[in-house]
Amino acid sequence: MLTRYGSLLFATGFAFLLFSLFIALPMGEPPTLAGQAILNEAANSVGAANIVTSVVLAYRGIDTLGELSILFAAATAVGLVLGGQARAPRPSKEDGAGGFILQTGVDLLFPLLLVVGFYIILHGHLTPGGGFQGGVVLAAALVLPVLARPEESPSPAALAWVEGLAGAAFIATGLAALAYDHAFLTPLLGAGQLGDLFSAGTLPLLYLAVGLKVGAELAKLLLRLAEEGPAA
Amino acid sequence: MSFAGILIELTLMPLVAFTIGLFMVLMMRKIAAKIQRRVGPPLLQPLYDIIKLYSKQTQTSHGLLHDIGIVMAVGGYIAAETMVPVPGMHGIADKAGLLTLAYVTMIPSLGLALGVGQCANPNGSIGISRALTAMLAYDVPFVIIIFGTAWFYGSNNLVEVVAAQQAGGIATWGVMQMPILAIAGLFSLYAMLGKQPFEIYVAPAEIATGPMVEMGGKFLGGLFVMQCFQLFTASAIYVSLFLGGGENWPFFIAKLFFIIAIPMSLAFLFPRYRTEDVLAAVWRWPVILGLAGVWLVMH
Amino acid sequence: MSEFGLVALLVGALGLIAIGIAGLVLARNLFRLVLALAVAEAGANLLLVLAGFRQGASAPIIEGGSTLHQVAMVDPIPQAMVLTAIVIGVGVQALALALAVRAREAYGSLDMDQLRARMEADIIAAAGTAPTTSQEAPSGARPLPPPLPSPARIAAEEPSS
Amino acid sequence: MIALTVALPLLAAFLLPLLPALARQFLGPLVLLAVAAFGLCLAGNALDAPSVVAIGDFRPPLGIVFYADGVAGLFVFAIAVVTLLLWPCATPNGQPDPQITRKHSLTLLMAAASCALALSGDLFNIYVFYELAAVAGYGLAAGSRTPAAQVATFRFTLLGSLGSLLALIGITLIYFRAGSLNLAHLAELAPSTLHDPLGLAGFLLILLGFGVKSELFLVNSWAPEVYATAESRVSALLAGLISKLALLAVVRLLVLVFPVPEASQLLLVLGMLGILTGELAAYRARDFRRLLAWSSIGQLGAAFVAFAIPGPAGLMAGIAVALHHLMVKPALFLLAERWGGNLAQLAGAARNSPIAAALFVLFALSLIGVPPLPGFWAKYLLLSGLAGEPAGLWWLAGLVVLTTTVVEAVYLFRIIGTLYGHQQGSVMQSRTATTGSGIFALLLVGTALSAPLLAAPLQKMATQLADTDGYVAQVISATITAPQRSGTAP
Amino acid sequence: MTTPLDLLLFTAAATVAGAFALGRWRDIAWLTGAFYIAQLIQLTGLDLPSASHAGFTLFGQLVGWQMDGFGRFFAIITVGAAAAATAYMGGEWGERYRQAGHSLVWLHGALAINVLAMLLLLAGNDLIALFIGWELTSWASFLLMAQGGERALRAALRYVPYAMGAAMAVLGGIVLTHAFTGTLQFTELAQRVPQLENWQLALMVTLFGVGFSIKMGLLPFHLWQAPAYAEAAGAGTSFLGAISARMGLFALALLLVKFVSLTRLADLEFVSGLFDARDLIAWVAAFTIVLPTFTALKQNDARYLLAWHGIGQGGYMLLGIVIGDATGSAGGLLHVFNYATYQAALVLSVFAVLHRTGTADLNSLGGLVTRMPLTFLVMLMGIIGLAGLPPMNGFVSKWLVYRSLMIEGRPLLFLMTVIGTLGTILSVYKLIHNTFLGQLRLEHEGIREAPWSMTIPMLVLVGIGFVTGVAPGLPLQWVNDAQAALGLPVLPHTLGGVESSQGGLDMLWVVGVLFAGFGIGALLFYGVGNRSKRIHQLDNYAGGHFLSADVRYHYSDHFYAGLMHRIGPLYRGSFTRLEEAVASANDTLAALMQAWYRQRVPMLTLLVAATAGLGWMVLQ
Repeated sequence: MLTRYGSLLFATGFAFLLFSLFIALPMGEPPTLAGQAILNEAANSVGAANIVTSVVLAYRGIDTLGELSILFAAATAVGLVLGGQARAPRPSKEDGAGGFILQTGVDLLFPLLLVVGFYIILHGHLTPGGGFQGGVVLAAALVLPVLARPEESPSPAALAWVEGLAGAAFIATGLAALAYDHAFLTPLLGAGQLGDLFSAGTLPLLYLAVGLKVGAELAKLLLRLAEEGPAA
Repeated sequence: MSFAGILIELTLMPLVAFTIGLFMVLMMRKIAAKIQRRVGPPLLQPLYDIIKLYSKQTQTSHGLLHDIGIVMAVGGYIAAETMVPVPGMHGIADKAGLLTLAYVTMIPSLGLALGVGQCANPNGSIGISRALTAMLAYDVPFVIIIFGTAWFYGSNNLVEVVAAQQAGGIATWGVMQMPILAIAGLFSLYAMLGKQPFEIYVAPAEIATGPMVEMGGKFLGGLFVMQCFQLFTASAIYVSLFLGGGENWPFFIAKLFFIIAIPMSLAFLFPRYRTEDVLAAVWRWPVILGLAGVWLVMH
Repeated sequence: MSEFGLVALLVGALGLIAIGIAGLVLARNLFRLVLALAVAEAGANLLLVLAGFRQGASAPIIEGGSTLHQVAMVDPIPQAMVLTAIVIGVGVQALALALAVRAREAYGSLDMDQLRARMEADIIAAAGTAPTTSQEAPSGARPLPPPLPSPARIAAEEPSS
Repeated sequence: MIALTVALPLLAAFLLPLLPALARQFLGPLVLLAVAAFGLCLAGNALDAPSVVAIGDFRPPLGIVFYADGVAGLFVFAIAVVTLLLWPCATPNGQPDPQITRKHSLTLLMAAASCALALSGDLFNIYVFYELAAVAGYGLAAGSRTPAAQVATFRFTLLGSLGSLLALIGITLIYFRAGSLNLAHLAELAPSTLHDPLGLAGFLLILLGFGVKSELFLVNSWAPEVYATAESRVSALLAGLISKLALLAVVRLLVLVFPVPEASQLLLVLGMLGILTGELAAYRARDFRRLLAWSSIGQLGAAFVAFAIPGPAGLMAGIAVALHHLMVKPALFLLAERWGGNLAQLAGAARNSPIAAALFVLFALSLIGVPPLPGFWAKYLLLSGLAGEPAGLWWLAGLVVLTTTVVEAVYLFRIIGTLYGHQQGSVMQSRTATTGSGIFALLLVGTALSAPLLAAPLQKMATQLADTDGYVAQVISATITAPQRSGTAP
Repeated sequence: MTTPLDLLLFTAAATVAGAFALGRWRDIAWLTGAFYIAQLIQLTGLDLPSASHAGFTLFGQLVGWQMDGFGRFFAIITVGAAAAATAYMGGEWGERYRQAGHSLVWLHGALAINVLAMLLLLAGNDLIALFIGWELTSWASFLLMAQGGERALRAALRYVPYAMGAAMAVLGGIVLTHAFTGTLQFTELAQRVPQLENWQLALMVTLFGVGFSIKMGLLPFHLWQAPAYAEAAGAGTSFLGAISARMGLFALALLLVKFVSLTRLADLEFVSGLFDARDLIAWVAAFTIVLPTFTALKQNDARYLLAWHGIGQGGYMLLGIVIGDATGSAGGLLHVFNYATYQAALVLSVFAVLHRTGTADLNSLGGLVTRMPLTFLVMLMGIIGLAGLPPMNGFVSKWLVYRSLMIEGRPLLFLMTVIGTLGTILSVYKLIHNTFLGQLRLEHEGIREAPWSMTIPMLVLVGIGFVTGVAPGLPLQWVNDAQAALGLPVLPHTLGGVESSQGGLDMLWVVGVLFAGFGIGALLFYGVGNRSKRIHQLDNYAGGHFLSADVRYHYSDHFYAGLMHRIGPLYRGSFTRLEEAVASANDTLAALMQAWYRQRVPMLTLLVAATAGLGWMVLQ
């Protein structure tokens, strides 16, 4: 009892103390030293209309690489924890399969989701969205059919190839800059015309890699968790 | 002093000491007899006793160490008394000093202890255990006194101590200058002599004379000789520390006998102390007096 | 957005954090713990976005191909950071869920206290040591030798001043 | 080259599952060898002058920089070497491990993240790679696949995530206040903006967050559970390597941005309590792995205390303590792999495995700080650093270090007594473990013998690490030398 | 270009290497023995001070070695003790040790390591070098203690917390010294330390003092020593007993006399004008004489008895040095040498008895004088030395200490020393009585004298003890060098002792007269009266007892019953209880800490910590 109220008290106190700290800050007028500088020059030097994308893939590209690695690490770790081989028997077709509505809906949605996913990925440097968001949509596209027809899940090996190669492609793009005497992860191919699909140099390519990787990774994660039927 | 002179003194001193010691034994026995309303032994009885013991037919030895124990006991005291200056002779007093003297007087006890131990008689061992405990008891006030006098006279050298006392007649005697220490010293001397009531280590009825239980013939004779030297040495030390030492022989001898007479006169007044009581008796008043005396001397 | 709205958002973010943390501390069910973590992370992310918010500014996307932007834009860096933080959170939560699944399979429970007790027991069994309960005797060999036969015991006796 | 130390292991980790079996075995070690070589080069170059690379060629306050000074180079080298020595064993119990590729991948990811932690000059980037190391660590810790390990890892994951959350809030606070994430930029801004309760609160939250991995007192109760259940090599990696890198990140922040007494004292007090609790808890441990866990908590506490001492003296002491622990603790965990958990079963083990027992004695003596082993110099630097500070808390810390060393000696020698005792227990055998810890022992002895030669570079490194002005100047000058990105690339 | 000291250290290192490399060779003792003799020769011929080229600079500290007269004095004793122990190990004793399943290689090796470590310690020229030597010595002696069975190992483990406590106190002292003075070099310290403020000095003296005292076995840190030394293997015990603990004395003297200086020490007053640090140390030394000596009195194991006396004798040495005048310091230092000779001999003789009879229990022996006369002789001369009676050397050094206490006017300290000596006499008599005198046990009828490999080293040791007792001028040469190196006044001496108008000491005469007295006694005994007849040991007077003459009855247990009746209640075991209290407090704390790491919800801690920290930051 004491622990319970004490914990609540402390959680509230913690929030309150944080509040008293944050409220002292200029809410709505942050200093934005680095941010403003980026806003000022990103369009020229990177060429992506979506400045967040410039930040994600160019200015803080290595953060994104780390982030991809974390996702990869999480997927690998989940694989390690849950084991390589199927441990629980797959649910049989009868009790696992979705009904007619689900199956038809999935058939309709699957291509749509794929298209939307790739659209979001490829327009990441222009409009809100990007590799992560698109990747999630792709993952959804890959996982939905499994709900409808559990026996027809995508091949894990193929997903592994996609995620590995996509990650490698991201790094390779970064390393390519070294060949041109630039630092690691420097965007290549020029900035292009702001707002064009083919602008912002290698950024769309990077986002494609990110999208594929995220999609494959998430799909793998979800599938792996879904593999678990009611445990014996 | 020349080397030869010292040698001559060293030869003479034991002889003198032995003679005086014999008479001291006689006096002790006389005093005891007087107190007990007896006649007491004749003049040469102590000497006769020794001769008798040496000339006994049966002399049983329990081994070499038994013999060596007697040799060490006698020899130790012979050596010890040469470290106490007597009128006209300093022996090696200025080469050894009070401290050395105090420790040399422990050699005979050790020798005796070894000899008794070799006899393999448990009574003897018990007696030695008690004797050593008694030594632990009476040496504590004794060294306090040694410290006090040595501090007072600024010297560890008995020759100088004696000279300083003789400088101003009776007024500069130790007993006048350090009366409390002198009283403590008398206690200590009393216990050191091992007479009643401090003779628990002999305890004839209980442990059959303790250390002496296996001593017969010349072994016992040797101990008698030792006793003569012991009486002389102990009293001479006291006289040298507190009674002005020896200006000349008559005075010196008188002082020696006087000193031995005191404890002997008191000896029969008290019942025998048990071992732990010896410790209690000697560690209480003599030590307190001694420390008080030292404090007075040093302030 | 009004000053009040900002403060409300701040309170909301911090409230999410507080709820999440309280959940983390109090919940015993593994799945709820993961959920609590997700809630708290949402709060933190909201806080991060707030840190980049500027009064009256637009989203940092240049419209119409113009490199001149008179309109103020919000700070893009926190937005990128939030993106990263969300993905990190997803990864960690997935891993935690996987662990929860396995733990339930092995021990048949999702209750943290029970699982912890089982874990302790397993650790002790694996090491082969005696269980460490609070009533235990002082640990095995201590530097002080146990009472030995006579010599040592007597050695230990001391006259004290 | 600086970025390669991170990029190569990541690349290898991504590709590892796709490669044929033969290549899988060699790719990881090869990459690590390359990283080790890079690390040596970096450390060597940095002794002349630290080098900076702006990732993506963006000028520092905008982009992310990697800053390679001597310490960073040294740690990159150490990461590669230690990871190589602790490379997951393909046949742990004689049978091939089906999960080995995943473990190798995670290990490589962990190495990459560690390198990035050592090099990174950006607060959020540090956070990201800290998380990468953490997630890889969770995965590896659960890798022994026993239920107990999974529960322990779950608890570890939750605690670590909560820590990260706090760190993120802290970063938010700092960014909100200062408007930048670059450490050099923050260092310039700090005196006017961050040296107030708000900035310090940010530091506190980051400290607690990163403290989870660096076994900081208050947030380290995961360590005994995880180390007791994870594979010994993983424990060795976590205790030996990851904890140091998390610590290094905190230290960079402390030195560059928060060189204020409050921050130092926070580190000092927590470190001190860490030493006390760790060493005392280890005193009663009956299980070898938990003993090592508690002992490493104590050692890291000592490192925290050392880094709390302001100025190069403290940094040098901290580096020495950290490096020493880096050499000793993994080796001891390797011995634990050989010997199993129960201390009582070690009785008479010296007869079965004399070399392992001798190695244990060597490491124990170094841990205690017996000259001329390196542990002594580390302890000496730590203590003389503390003694050089004014009396009070600092000397109390010195006292704590001294007294707990006695406790440490008692429990370590108790084990030595058991090892060489006359009873007979049963211990398992494993040759590779002895080889691994033997190499560590050689390193240790080599360090002892070459101590006079190593002292000067170490001093230089500490000076560099302490040199905030130099750091700022170096990073800002990278702005000038780096070609500006304005659409010039082909 | 190697200096003599380099050569010496090299020889010592070569001894270690040789002992381990050729340890399995049967006659290894000859080799190591020869090496020790070589070291001894080098030592006696060493030019003072002799520096070593070995050395290095680390973190701004110059670490180097240089041996002066003070170090050499201890070094000679060290190497000599090692040589005697090695000779003892070389023959039958070592063979038996090996057959019992112990490792003779390790025993030789540990001994050689000890010597090397001690030489490094003694030759240290700065605090780091001193500390290196200190630690090496500690662990080397641990190694030596642990040789020889389970009990030895246990006792050695008990030593660990003490050794480590000592090391850490010293290390703490070193870093503080560095913080205060900025140097660790001996020469500079000697100038700068006395200029420190009182509180700094007090802190330094406390830390170093505690550290060095532990090694030396000063009260109240003495409990480890007796079991650790007594349970070690025989030759090891003799070496440990003879010199090992004196390293603490060496360092303490270095600190108190050379760095702090005794006059400066007297400035550290506790009660203004009445009691200062110097008095405190002197009193600690005095209690170290008395209490362990009386503990020794109660021991029933000969090895423990001697080990406890070893602790007590250390008090004389320290007391003499702290008194600090020419006489006292010479006495304290000389006692180190003297003590080493007779303690080594005594321990070896006890182990000779143990070798033959299989026991050192004082209640299971007796009457061995007829069976092992040479060993008896060794023990007899040894106990005379230990008790501090003429003519052995122990008397001379104690005499010097007593004398200086008299000159300085310290009656209570003087009394303590004498009580210690008296207690020693009682205790050693019990030792020799229960071992060699009294009745021979039936199972010991067939005992033979110890082999020559054991008796010769013992005899040589007591021979040295006797010769240096008769002519103390011989070792006083070295003592004078040591005094000069420490900056103490040098005691002028003659071959026979000390000349002084206030009462000197001439041992040549004293011993001469003593033996003349013995001669007269012998003449009186053997020359006069009938020849005595040897009778069987048990043919004695039962004193009214109903025992028949062949019943064995040896008075050994509870030997000083009367004394114990009086002082027995004073033995309260306070120090043991103190030690146990510390240990169990530590245990309890450790349990608490473990409980901390078994938290149910670690997140709560994190939350509380974060909240508290934030609160602190916000409220600041």
